[in-house]
Amino acid sequence: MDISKTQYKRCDVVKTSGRISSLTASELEEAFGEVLEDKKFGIVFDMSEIEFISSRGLWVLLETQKTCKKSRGELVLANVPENIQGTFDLAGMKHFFTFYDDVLSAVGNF
Amino acid sequence: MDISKTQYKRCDVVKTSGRISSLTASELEEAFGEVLEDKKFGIVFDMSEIEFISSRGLWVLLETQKTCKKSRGELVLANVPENIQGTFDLAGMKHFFTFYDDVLSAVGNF
Amino acid sequence: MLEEIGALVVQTAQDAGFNPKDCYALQLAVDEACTNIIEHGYGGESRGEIECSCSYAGDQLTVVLRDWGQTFSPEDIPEPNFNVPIDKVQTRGAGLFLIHKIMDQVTFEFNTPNGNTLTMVKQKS
Amino acid sequence: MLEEIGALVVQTAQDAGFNPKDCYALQLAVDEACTNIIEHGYGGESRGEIECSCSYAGDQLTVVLRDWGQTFSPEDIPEPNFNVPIDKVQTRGAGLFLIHKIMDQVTFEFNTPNGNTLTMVKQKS
Ligand SMILES: Nc1ncnc2c1ncn2[C@@H]1O[C@H](COP(=O)(O)OP(=O)(O)O)[C@@H](O)[C@H]1O
Ligand SMILES: Nc1ncnc2c1ncn2[C@@H]1O[C@H](COP(=O)(O)OP(=O)(O)O)[C@@H](O)[C@H]1O
Repeated sequence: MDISKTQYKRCDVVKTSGRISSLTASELEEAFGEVLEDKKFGIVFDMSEIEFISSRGLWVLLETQKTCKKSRGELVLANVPENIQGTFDLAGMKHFFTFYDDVLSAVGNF
Repeated sequence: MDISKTQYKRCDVVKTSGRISSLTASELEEAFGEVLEDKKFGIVFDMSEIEFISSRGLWVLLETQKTCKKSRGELVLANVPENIQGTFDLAGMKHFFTFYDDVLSAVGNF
Repeated sequence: MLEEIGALVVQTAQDAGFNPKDCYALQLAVDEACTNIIEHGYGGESRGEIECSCSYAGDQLTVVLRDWGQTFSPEDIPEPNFNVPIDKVQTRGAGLFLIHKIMDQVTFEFNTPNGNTLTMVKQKS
Repeated sequence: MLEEIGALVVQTAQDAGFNPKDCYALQLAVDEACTNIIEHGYGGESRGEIECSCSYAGDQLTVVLRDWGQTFSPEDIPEPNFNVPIDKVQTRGAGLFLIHKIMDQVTFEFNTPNGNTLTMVKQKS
């Protein structure tokens, strides 16, 4: 999993590509963990290049969201592919996240 | 001159295309004026599609910058084409503006 | 292994004319099921075999997963509850829930002469 | 009119082999000069004629603009001063400054039998 992180004034953008499954979810967790460790609780997750996410991936997002919200921050999702949007729906977790059409709108709303 | 404006939480992005000359500078002035009238003093000017800017255009930018700074805001410039960057240099006005490589970094720094 | 089983199921579903959304969902269900076998049935990675068969007939795609790991009582597993504030959400346990959401029939059989089988059926829409 | 004169000069400069940066700068200088004639010489838009000739010889591009409007004293026009805080900057008067920055020679002649002429020369680099 390629992971890139970009810092902006009021949020960090994390972008990864490929599959977020039981095999790779921990890498994503680590990536978010590094941002959270810096006490930065505004995160945009750019999902444009995510091909697949399993429940393990969803949990990483939910746990990260918990941590962010506890510190009055937020994890928001940008560029979420249709299939993955569908998984959030199916799992009934959609309402825990704000979805943005692109990274610019996501960053612009922090 | 096509003018588009997008509002974000902490700044507005103004984008126009074509030539900013004595003939069209007033349209740009009006566009900025509308944003300023809303008491929004954080502005990103996306210059990616600007082909030409004359001193009239530079003055509009400088006046807008004055107004923004007076209210602790800022007009910043994104995607400035090389030739136009050169004009800011030549005129000796470069130091009044922050230049960003893209709109995302500009918005992300408000 | 996990991704190969997923690929096999997606291929079968595509060939059978399932739409892309359902193909994706099938891949997800199978991934969740295999992950559970690996992590709960076998208690970790690469500790045992999973056999997968996948067939299409009468507008139904049937996936059978077979393993020789630990058994459990699916009917005792509660559904996750997301109608609570986020800080109250119990993180864990959406895999079975997603499998049931995606598949039309889900049947567990444990300790048969051929090990444990999980049979999942999805109707073509 | 303004854009046509600019286009003529850019075309001549391109044909003469000026680099894109200098072509752009030439367009800017000519635009500034014409704007001044229109706004200051003629006191508004479309109130009078501007003649433009443009030639290239001996590595020099020469642009001549001719008008029959008001005259002025170029030597009395101060350069803009940008070494001050922004709220102290006098907004107005960068056109002549840019023309001088861009061109290698700038010559005004007023009230000749053929009107006022502005001759601007740029060396090819
Ligand atoms: N194949 C399996 N073998 C043994 N236990 C299982 C199996 N599948 C599921 N379980 C049990 O059911 C629970 C819920 O599974 P699931 O909904 O997939 O969530 P998770 O795997 O995240 O806990 C598991 O925690 C485990 O106790
Ligand atoms: N062609 C002209 N005819 C008359 N006055 C001129 C002409 N060009 C320049 N000027 C005078 O010189 C001043 C400075 O010109 P310039 O540097 O181009 O800035 P601006 O046009 O913005 O004032 C003008 O305000 C005007 O008084």
